[in-house]
Amino acid sequence: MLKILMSDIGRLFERLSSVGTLYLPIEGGGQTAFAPWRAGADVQLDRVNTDLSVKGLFFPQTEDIAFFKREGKKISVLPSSDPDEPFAVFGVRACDVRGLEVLDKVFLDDPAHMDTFYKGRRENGALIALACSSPAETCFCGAFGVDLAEPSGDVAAWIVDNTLYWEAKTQRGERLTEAVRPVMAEQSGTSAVDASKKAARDALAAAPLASLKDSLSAWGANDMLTLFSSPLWANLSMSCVGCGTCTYVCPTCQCYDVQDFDTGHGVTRFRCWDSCMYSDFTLMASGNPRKTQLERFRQRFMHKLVYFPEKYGGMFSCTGCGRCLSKCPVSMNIAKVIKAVGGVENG
Amino acid sequence: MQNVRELMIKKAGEMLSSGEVYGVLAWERGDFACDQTPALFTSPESLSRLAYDEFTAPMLSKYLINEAKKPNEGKKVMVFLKPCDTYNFGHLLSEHKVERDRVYAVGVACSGIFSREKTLLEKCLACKGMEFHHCDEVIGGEGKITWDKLDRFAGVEMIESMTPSERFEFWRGELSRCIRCNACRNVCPVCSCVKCVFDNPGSGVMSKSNADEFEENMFHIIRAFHVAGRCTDCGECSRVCPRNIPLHLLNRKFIKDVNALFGPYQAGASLDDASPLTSYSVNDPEPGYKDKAKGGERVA
Amino acid sequence: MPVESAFQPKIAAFCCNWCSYAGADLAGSSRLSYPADVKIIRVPCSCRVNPLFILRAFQRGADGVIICGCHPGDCHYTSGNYFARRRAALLFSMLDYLGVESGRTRVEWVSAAEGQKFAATMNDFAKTVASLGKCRRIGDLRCRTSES
Amino acid sequence: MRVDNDDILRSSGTDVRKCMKCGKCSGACPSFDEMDFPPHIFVSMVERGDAAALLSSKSLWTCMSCFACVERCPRGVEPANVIEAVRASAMSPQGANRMRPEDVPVFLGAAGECLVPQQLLASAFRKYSR
Amino acid sequence: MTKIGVFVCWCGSNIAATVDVDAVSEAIKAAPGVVFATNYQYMCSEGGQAAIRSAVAEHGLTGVVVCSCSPRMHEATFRKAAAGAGVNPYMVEIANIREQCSWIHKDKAEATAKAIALARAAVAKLNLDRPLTAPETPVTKRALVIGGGIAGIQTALDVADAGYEVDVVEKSPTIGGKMAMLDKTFPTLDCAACILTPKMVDAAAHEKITLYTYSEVEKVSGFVGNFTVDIKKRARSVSVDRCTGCGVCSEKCPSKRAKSEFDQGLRERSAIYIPFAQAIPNVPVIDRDTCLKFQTGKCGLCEKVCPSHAVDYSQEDEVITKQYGAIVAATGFKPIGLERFDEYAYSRSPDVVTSLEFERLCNAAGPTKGHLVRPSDGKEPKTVVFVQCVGSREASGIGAMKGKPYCSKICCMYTAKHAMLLREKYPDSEAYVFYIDVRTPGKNFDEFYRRAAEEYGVHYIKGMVGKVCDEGNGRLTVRASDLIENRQLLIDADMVVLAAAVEPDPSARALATLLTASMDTNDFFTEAHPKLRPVESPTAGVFLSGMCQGPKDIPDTVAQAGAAAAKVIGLLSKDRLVGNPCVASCDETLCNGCSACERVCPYGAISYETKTVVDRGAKDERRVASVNEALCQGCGACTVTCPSGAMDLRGFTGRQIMAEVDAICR
Repeated sequence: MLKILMSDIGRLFERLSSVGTLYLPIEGGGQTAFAPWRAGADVQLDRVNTDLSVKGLFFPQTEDIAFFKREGKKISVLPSSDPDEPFAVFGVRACDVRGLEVLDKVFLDDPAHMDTFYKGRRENGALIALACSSPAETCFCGAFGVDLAEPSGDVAAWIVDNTLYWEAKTQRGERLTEAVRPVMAEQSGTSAVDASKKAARDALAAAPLASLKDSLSAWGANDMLTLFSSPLWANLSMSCVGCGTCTYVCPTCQCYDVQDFDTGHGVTRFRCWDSCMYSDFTLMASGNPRKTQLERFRQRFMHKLVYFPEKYGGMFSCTGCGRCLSKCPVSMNIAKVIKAVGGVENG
Repeated sequence: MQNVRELMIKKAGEMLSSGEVYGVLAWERGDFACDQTPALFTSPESLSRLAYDEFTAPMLSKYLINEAKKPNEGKKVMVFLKPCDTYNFGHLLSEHKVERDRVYAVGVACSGIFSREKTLLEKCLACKGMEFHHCDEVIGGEGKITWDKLDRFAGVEMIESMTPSERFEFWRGELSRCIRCNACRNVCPVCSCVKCVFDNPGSGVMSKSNADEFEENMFHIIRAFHVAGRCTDCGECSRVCPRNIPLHLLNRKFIKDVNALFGPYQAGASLDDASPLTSYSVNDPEPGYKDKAKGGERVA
Repeated sequence: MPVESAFQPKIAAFCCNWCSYAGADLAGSSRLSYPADVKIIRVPCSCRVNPLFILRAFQRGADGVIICGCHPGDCHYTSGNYFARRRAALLFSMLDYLGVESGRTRVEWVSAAEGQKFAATMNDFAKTVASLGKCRRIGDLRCRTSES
Repeated sequence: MRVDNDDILRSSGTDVRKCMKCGKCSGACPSFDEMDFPPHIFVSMVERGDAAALLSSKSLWTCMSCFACVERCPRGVEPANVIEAVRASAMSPQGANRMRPEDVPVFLGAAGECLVPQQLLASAFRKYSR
Repeated sequence: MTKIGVFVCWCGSNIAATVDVDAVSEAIKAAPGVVFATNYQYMCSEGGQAAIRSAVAEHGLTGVVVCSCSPRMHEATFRKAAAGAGVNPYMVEIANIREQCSWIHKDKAEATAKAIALARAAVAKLNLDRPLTAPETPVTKRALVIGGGIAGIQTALDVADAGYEVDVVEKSPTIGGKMAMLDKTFPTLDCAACILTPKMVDAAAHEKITLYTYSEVEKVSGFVGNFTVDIKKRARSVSVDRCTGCGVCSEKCPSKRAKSEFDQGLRERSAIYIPFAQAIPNVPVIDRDTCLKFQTGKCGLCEKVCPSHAVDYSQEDEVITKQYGAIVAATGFKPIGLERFDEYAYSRSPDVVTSLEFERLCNAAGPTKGHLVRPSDGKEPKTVVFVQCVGSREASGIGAMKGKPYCSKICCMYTAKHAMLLREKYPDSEAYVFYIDVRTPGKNFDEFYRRAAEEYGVHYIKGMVGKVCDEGNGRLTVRASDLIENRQLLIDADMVVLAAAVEPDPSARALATLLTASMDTNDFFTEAHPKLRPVESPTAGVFLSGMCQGPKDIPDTVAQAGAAAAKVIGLLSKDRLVGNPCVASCDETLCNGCSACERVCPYGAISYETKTVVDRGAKDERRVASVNEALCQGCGACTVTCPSGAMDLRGFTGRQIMAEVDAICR
């Protein structure tokens, strides 16, 4: 384990950014999101959670796939190349790391249908995860078995009493460690961070949403069709305005749409995030298969809590990051859904 | 406010018990202080979960579009409206989105709304006033503005006083955060098109994402223009933006211009006023009036 | 590097069919020249000009957009240009507010008899837009061709 | 005495260019016979920027501010307000645009009689002593 | 997908000298949809049109772009040529490469590049064009004239003389309107009744004209060529068929305290009455508000004395529904009320009268049998003051809402007439006319005014009356200014005559709503074009006659009535109306039913209905707009005001214009 005083942390960032672009939670416009580090940037390492998840660095909101060029009446296709620029992300929380693990399932699990754009970024992006010391009131990662104090990633880091502790977890982590070793000091033993870990876990256990785990188990007791046809969906979805906020701040939502844009000198084919909450999601000639907001609303939660675990060995595609809880315009969110369908009345 | 909540529950209970309304649109309490959710209460027993306090933020008028249309044997739906939401209600009535006689509208006193961070919302700082419009009755009376009011147009004027380049940089910085989640649009009582041009592949301008910086500009300019003269300045767009974009500064620019160019106008206050962009005066000022007045803006 | 004075701005001119388009015809038959980069789009009335069209023009690389219609009071459809005037006043003010130089947008009333005015307006507008240079604040990067 | 015509136009709050020279003000004016410049000419002179000549006019002090002309004017020109604005210019050097009680004796004769119409004083207090 | 042929015209050397036409036709071949391109010396010539025909046959073209002169010049020519070749005429686009290109540019490379860009824009637009068919609707060959004054009568007579049926609806019991109340007419001083009553008789006797007096229009639906109108015939309580007009009923009627409307309240009339001797129909009507039978149930005298048993108390209002091809509004005017003009003492003194009251006092059939006397004491007036512009030409101000901002146009002339009549009747009298301006633009008008001053010795004084005081002893004191001599006058007068401003009849506002015809801020009907279409309303099939459109005198009214008739005849002479297919249409799946389009439509072409809309299987019942294609003129105002883009304009769709924008900005 290595350590560095927080007052010297700029030196660590400098080292890291020499390896590739370094992304960090940076404050801008009253918000914190992952952005390239520059000397003097307002880095926010104690904020839980960043307003946007780390998802966008690996699965950008829009991404060009191909360009169609027209010359006279001939059309040629120029595919976009896979990303191969190395980069590192510092300060990723345990929930967001889990989010990437969920995305890995979707984009990389099936070798026949590998998403090469995502793959390129995953292979070139190093994750330096940062353990949480004090969870927010909206945090409930524990419900999904995420340990906020022991994040996975290439490197795990803890901040305790103005000191950052650093521990490599993977080979890529080891390589990064070598790169930063000159500016860091050795730390023997883990006692310094152990107390902090326990405090964090205790805090999460005392957080308002700690009981969600129990509600969630009530879900498991029901079969899929019972959950699907629960009369509760009508009331739960009633308030949903059908925006994509929850989807776009979610670290695991992976749906995208493929669209063409005529630039006047050719056509760019790109993909962009889509949201199952949208009325034009999966729009076909026959319309949207889920015609009402109730169906669309239900889809999102059934997918995260039932269909996904069903397909991927019990892994939920919610990580308890809490972003949708604080961002939803009408405060309708997955926690309320888990409780209601799990048989717990709010309040 | 506790008292107001009790009065609301009492009234709602009476209306439900008597069968005069089939449901009551109100707020349901959540897990924290400020995560109350709009909900339809259909039984007097359920009303114990009704919440109303200084964190009750969402507006209910837009839900009337759907709720007031449901058959329910022709019964009305009851709705609680904050003062600023009554303008939205008026707007929806004037555009025939809601049938007045299917709604029992109850104004509820407001004392300002606080954010999750326990600060008074910008829209409340710049409160338009506490009077109610188009309501069948009012609970709790007209509230009082107990805080130092912010000039509604101070922000707009601040931007207007910048140079074009500064203005561009300002908006570039703000709008580049946009993730096109459409929260601003979908929460807006005026943006209640059955299908938005930006969702409609046939419109020729459909766009789902901020694929290019132009897209955010386009989306926000057109959205602001489409609600120009109709926007009641309820401030919901800015409140719900997950990226903290001060969208009200776009809407208020149009409101300020409308007031200055075509005469004072408050959308939703009256049911029969033609809105500024569906009416005209032969003496309207010519576009670009500002440049003539200021002299130096147009670079030529 | 291109010489700055050689910059020819792209200008989209929306002209109503009854007055301004006829005014442009008169400018043509009077052989009054104006820059070739002013290109006219015929619309039935200035009130047909949707803000979407104006933004579209800027997206696709226009450097300036001008709307021409009948003089107030002379609209073939009686009231169209009054609506157009209100819409343009608001939209152009908004574009200015967003930092798009106000010299890039204009409304001018040109009657069928004002060929001279049409040409003069286009020359003046083109000059103004040229002095502002290439429109970089509102265009769509994907639509740029020759630039890197 | 210098006088700024624009100031008069501003402080009168009226638009003298609206006058269509109908003469209804002069037809209604009870002080007409006491005036060297009757209301319509008074307005006309202000309109053409010749207010300076009015400063020494009799009309300035014979207008009783009865507002008959204001009431009757079909164009909203409000001649009495124009006259009052010129009066204000005439008086401003004496009290820095303000009328104070100590200024009143200036308008009183030896026997305490009012040298100007009483309505004028009342009117001036109302308008300038705020 | 449209198969497009592009034809580049040389226009002799007009285009070809500046534009490399070969380069244009070659370059445009690469544009999407273009299967054929060529150039030709004169496309508008027979040879050019033949080239289009043969290319259509050879290449199976479904669309044609002609790069030539302005579409204002030859669009119709090429549409016709395309139609002749079997291509839908609305699948033709013109690229204007002459007026907009070759004639204004000198540099050939520059002009050629621009011509190609313009051609590309035309191709881009044509790719999105859809074949259109001009709509046709049949025409109901009957006209409705609303208002039975001189304007309505003249229009009805002219239309009827052309052989078309005309119905006239008049709200009062008789036709004749304001002109029937006048004594003499300027500038000829012939008697109004002598020239009007023959026309009234003609109208009543005309086999093509049906008069509905004491009736009102209640409902209007439909559109140009096919209006359906509900006319409410109010109960007269007297059978028009049986009544002989003997007048016994009026004589015997015990209730005689109602003010005569016709005589401006200067006389009292009975509850059952004929407004005036020459009324048409010459049938009395029972004013139920003052009739004892209707108010108390006791009386019934008229029924008893009527020799022909025409009185029928049980009559009820009746609604008649008829079809019309055209509607003429001729609702006329009324003088404004003078209650608020306190300064003229109109409400206080009976001897202060309006000009219309003065007409009745002069008229031989009037309340004084033509003996001009003061209403208060019946004495002959010696000094009369006439005040012009009472309530006319008023702008905002303290008295803001008292009057009208416009010039009433007729007052100068009738005041001159009144002053002359006075001086003629009483040569020893004095007539004073106070004026702001004397406006006499009209044939023989100024001469008439000068005669009043020069021959009749009327005192014209430039100035205005500031106040009229009723001195109580039968004297009126008039305080006024004389601006020429810069003095104030005090006149002891016996009578004061006020030339009250005119305003549109109050019934016009409701009628405008029924007709969806627009009005200006003064409630005058607006014209379709203030200069070029002055007798048409912007609403197709609705025409304007007389004062309802703006102040005017009798000659102007009659002229306009004839003009409106000519427009009506022109419309009714057609068997079918061929419309413009480039009109707005509403995509119901997008429509929000917000009414914004309806508010901006100048033609009332948009209406709403609640219906079930099915969009890809999703059903929704809601209010949606629909466009009446016969009324829509294709301006496109609605398309921009519609936020959801439900409204689009055929031939100029949003996507088409954006395609053009894309093409020229490339």
